[in-house]
Amino acid sequence: MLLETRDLGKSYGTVRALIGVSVSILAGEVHALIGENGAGKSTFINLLAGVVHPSSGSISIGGEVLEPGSVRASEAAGIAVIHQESTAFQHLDALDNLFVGREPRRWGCVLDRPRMRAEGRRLLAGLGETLQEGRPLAELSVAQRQMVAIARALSVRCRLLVLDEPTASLSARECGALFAAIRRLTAAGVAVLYVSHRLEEILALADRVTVLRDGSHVETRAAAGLSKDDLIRSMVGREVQEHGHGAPSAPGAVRLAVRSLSRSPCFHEISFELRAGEIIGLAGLVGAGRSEVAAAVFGADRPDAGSVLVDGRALPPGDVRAAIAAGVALVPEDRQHLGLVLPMTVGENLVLAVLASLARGGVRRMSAEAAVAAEQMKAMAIKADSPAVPVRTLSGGNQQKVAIGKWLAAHPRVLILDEPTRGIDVGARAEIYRLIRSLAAGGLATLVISSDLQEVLGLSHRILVMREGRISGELSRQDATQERILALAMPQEAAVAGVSP
Amino acid sequence: MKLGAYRYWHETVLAALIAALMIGAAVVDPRFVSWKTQIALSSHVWELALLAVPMTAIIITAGIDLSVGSAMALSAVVLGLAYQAGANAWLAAACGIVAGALCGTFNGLAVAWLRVHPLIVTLATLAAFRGVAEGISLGRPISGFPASFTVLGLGTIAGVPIAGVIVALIATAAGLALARTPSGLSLYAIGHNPAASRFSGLPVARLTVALYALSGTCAGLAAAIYVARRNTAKADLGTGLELDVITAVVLGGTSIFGGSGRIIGTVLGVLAIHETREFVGWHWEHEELNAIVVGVLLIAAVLLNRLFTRPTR
Amino acid sequence: MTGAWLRSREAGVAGLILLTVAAVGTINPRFLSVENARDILIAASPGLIVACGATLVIVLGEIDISMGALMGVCAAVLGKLVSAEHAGLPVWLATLIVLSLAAGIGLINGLLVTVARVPSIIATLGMLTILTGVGDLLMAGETIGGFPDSLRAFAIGHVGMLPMPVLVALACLAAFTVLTRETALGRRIYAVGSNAHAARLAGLPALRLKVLAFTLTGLLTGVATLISAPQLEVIEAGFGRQFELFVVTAVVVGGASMSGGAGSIAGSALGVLLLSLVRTALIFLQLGIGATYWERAIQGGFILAAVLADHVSRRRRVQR
Amino acid sequence: AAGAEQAAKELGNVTLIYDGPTDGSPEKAAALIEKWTLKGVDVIAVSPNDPEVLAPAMQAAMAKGVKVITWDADGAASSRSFFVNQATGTQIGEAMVDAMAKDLGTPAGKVAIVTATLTAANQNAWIAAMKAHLASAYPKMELVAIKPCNEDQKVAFQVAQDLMKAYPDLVGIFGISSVAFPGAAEAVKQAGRSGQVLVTGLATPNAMKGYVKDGTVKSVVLWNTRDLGYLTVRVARALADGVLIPGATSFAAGSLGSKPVAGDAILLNNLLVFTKANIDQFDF
Ligand SMILES: Nc1ncnc2c1ncn2[C@@H]1O[C@H](COP(=O)(O)OP(=O)(O)OP(=O)(O)O)[C@@H](O)[C@H]1O
Ligand SMILES: Nc1ncnc2c1ncn2[C@@H]1O[C@H](COP(=O)(O)OP(=O)(O)OP(=O)(O)O)[C@@H](O)[C@H]1O
Ligand SMILES: [Mg+2]
Ligand SMILES: [Mg+2]
Repeated sequence: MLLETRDLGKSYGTVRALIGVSVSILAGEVHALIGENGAGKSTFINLLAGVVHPSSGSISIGGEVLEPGSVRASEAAGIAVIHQESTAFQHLDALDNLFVGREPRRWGCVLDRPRMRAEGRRLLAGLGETLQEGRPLAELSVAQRQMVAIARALSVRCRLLVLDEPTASLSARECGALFAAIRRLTAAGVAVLYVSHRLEEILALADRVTVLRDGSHVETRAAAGLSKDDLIRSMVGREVQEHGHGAPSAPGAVRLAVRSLSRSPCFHEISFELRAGEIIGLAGLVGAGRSEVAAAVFGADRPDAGSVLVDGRALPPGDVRAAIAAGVALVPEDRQHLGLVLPMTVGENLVLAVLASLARGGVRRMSAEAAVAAEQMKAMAIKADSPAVPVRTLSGGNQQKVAIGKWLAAHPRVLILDEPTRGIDVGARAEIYRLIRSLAAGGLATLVISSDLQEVLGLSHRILVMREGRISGELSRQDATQERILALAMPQEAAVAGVSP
Repeated sequence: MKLGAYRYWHETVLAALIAALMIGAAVVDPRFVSWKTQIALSSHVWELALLAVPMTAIIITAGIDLSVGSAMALSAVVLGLAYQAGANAWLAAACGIVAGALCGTFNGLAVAWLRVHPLIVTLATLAAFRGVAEGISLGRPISGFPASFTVLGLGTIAGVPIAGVIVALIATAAGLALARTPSGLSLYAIGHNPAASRFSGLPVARLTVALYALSGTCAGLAAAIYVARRNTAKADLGTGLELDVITAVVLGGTSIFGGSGRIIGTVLGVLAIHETREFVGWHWEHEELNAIVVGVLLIAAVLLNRLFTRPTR
Repeated sequence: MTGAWLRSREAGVAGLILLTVAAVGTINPRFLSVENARDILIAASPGLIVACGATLVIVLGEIDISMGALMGVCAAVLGKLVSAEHAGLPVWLATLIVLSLAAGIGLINGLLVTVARVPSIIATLGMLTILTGVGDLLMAGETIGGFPDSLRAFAIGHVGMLPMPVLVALACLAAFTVLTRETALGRRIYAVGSNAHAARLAGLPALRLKVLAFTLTGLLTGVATLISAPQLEVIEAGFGRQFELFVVTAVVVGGASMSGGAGSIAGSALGVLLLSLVRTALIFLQLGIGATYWERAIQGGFILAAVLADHVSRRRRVQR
Repeated sequence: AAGAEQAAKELGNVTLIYDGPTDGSPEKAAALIEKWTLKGVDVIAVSPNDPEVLAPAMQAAMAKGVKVITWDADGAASSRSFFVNQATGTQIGEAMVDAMAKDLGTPAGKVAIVTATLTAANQNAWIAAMKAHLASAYPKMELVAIKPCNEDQKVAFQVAQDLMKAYPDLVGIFGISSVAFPGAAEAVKQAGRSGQVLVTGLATPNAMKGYVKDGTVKSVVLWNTRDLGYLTVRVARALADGVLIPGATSFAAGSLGSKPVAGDAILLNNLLVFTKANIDQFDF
């Protein structure tokens, strides 16, 4: 046994994020940690990493008790962590990012650049990457950045490697390299603690699985022989209605027409039509350019060429307000930075997109705003004490519901949802699916961008697939299968190795 | 005990500090707190108060305008030159206000469209506007405005200075606009998260330009009031005023990081600085002490506020 | 590597400097004299020295605007300590006291920002106001004169060809360039400024680094006072006024970002040089008496142009 | 100040209060006048740093029954009852030009002015007089530059340095404020051009003694500030007592003897030129 937590607990004021968790992790195993949003996974990891101080309990590693709440002590004890949020230093280059905080030095203070360089090359080569020195990390792709973060974690001679949703922004190729690296580490006796909402990955990688629910430890058992349904039941504590296909309503008139839209270098010659009552799924690998297309349709980015028509009328390019006025709504992928104003209240966020139309004579009507907010909170089943609490205090799933509800309040004619369920747990996910279907049934034209093939397959009437900035194919719901979507999405020459499932 | 729910701690603390000061002053020298004295001394604060109102809104959007003092000087000089060129004094004042508005619009365009950090834009225009003022006036004062105009700076309505009435009207309007209009709420949203505001369809660029233009317009108005009171338009007026204005706004509880702040706080902040300064000047006859007291007040107010409001994170 | 450097902010500012020098030199060749270069460098040296510290502070995502007033207080204290008609202390002791005072004020700034969590612009604005008052009180409308020769020699003396202030400035620049580029400490400062949260997760001592940066800025302000105040025989009230504005503008023109993480000692130094050039250049252009009244406007326009040009070109490079 | 205190001591029934803006801001000076009007003093003696800006406040003070006089520099005639006149702006400007001409021997060549700020009212009045006097009396002296030092001695120093390099044939620099003058003198001295580039201007003798002795500066123009302070306090007392009334032709000024009154100006008329020969006799 490598690491053992005894009765580990953490409270934030009255919120009990983690309650008396006792888990042991064995050397050389991949130990998966799963649970709904807010179950306490990241909290558990932050305690291991020494980022937060436990309220109760203790951690021992290799038989010795770990000093609580000290990042340095955890590091010294051989715990390396890749955190959920990006921890990159955008202004520094890859080399500095790999070593900052534990730089190899000469004479006590001066950086030992040659050693850093050699070591950095070796680390990245192990992940199939090359070292890009001198370029600030901001200039690298998201995936490259994530690989640097992983390499940083691997640079420590660690006994336990902790990964909190590491694959969220990785494409199949990088996932493959990561899984290979994980297997090499476990073969060498290193333990890996792995957090992910992608249950397929868990089943493919993990030796044992620990389930958390509402901060409590539910169970830990061997992964062999478990099914996805077993995991879900254990996480949620009840059966979850798996999404059956809703009957496709008869599609109406063309609502949104996109004609030869291009914005180099992100996407080229994108054309499609979206009808009233229709749900189109837009699939593709991360970085295929789907979010960019959505942003251009919404007017947040100015395309180089092409046009966007709503109800037959062309939208002025690069004008969000005109797009909104025409009835287009976008729930962006990055809800924390683009979708919500986190410090403002739930109520304020819900009316933000309709502020002007609720006002009379240029003066806000508070009662009308309150009514809209209350209506959306009810319709979306948003769990919050009151509309007056800051959105920041809500759990991820409920934040996402606010981001969607804010646009439903505007009664859009075209709704674009970019990764509507990323980082959302199974229960909340089912609710969001139900909602999207009922809105479509009501005549809303919906475009759903998702990297989750199950989601795309389950929701869409039609599926468009993007590859490297172009639409590589269209599949009807009858023809669509995971394999066919993937075949269209994968770069022609790329290896399929390591893709899950 | 749920102290967190009460939203006006900062204002309460400031009001208490001001009350304590006034009581102390009354004990030391009752003449200071008399209505007559206070009205007479109030003439020193109108420009500061006037500029602090738009500055509050700008800081709420996480911006800043360091050029207000210089814009005021330029407006005053334009006013003076227009008057010298034969314009009626009120028309000249209008010219000055337009000049201020143009200054502000320039700042706003650079901030909103070129997306240069406002601190940098206005740091540059801080020098540029005053430079233009010096250039077009050749450093000379312009005076000799008619009594019908100086009433704007010196006159009273029912014992209340006209300038004060103007400032009160503008502050009230701004306070209501921030609390009760869509644009007002939009400013807070922009201050917290400009990108999400844009994605919500708020007119971010337009509001930003309008806000800086408003700041310039108020600088023009402040210039008119100043010129009317001192009967002189000159390129060096308002030197260093920007720091006073910012001090008053942050003392009033507006967060320098954007997203929070209220006009009522700013009004109290202005009042606190004004009364402190005047009383220190009144009682100790040491100009230098003023600066020290105001600096301590500024830091102390932030520290006091820390005691009452727990940061939620 | 060279290609990347040519596109950098430093290259842009250096280009502007060369352009200005070439243009003014063409119109008035006397501008290109060694003597003139020396004088410009001497005049720029306090700015160069303090910009080293200010760059660290701004890279950390904070700001310090108390330097000018601190300079005034340091000059007044120095004058009172060494001049025969006041304390008449030995120079080494006075120097030590002034430097400790300056570093101490910087330390207080740092503690206010970190421990008391007062936003740095407010903390240092408050400090600026307080120190201005203290400086005026110390001077009380008088002048302080009578610096001993050793102090004067430090400020106006030479080592070989190099004037002392320039030598000190170069030493500071070299030390801080090495500090920021080649030491773990320097890289950590950039890391904290780049992403405070990630820095916490990486276990970097953000608060200590900030206290250090503010303290160093204070200390450097003391050094700058020591090399510049005794250049003159007497110190007047108002010494150092608006110096903070000059330094912050120069650092920003040199490419440091107000949101932290970006900026370099070389860029800041070039920014100081660029801004220092303008006044001298205007004199050498011999534009006549009328143009004098437009000097401030030209200076402001120059800063504006430098900053706007860079932002526009940068936006063209990086989309969105 | 010493002179004023002496007068106050002699009279015995005068309370002297000094007040002034630390940064020389006219707006603050006006505010101070308003404050003292409110506090109710008998006489306010103003040295207006900007006559135009201060005029309304001074007039308001007179309207409230406070006696207002100017000293050191004059204000608008309507804003004060008497001016303790050590010298008018024109006299001062001309005196500086004359001093420079005398020091040069042959009054010819390029000269420059280092002033306080471009907006400083007193300095601008002197500059106007200097320009006129140069043009009429010394046509061979060419004024090539007027540069502000923003009341910063370092800047005055650097500006003077630059002027000497930009105009190698410069023969003289006027430093027309107590900050600009020593700064310019120091620049000439450090450039090793003492005697080649002459510096003159306004400053107290104590600040300039070093430069006068080493020959960088041959003449320093100023009035006797000690006597001026003395006379001002005497005038203030007399005005408060109603002894001094408009129309008087002379004024008994204690140890200074009798001083002539011309219209509303009490003339001290002692513009001084300090040179190596006499500067040691003065200590202020
Ligand atoms: N700093 C904090 N202050 C207050 N509450 C917190 C804080 N951090 C976490 N929480 C609360 O603790 C609980 C557990 O959060 P945690 O981040 O560990 O969940 P998670 O399992 O990682 O969820 P996800 O799948 O969304 O990443 C949640 O209720 C959350 O709101
Ligand atoms: N922050 C970024 N910095 C640099 N390049 C980026 C960044 N975000 C996206 N890109 C690049 O832009 C292109 C399109 O990315 P986009 O995010 O639109 O892809 P996507 O298909 O929407 O993927 P996702 O699943 O992440 O939404 C890709 O080449 C990607 O590498
Ligand atoms: Mg988590
Ligand atoms: Mg995307």
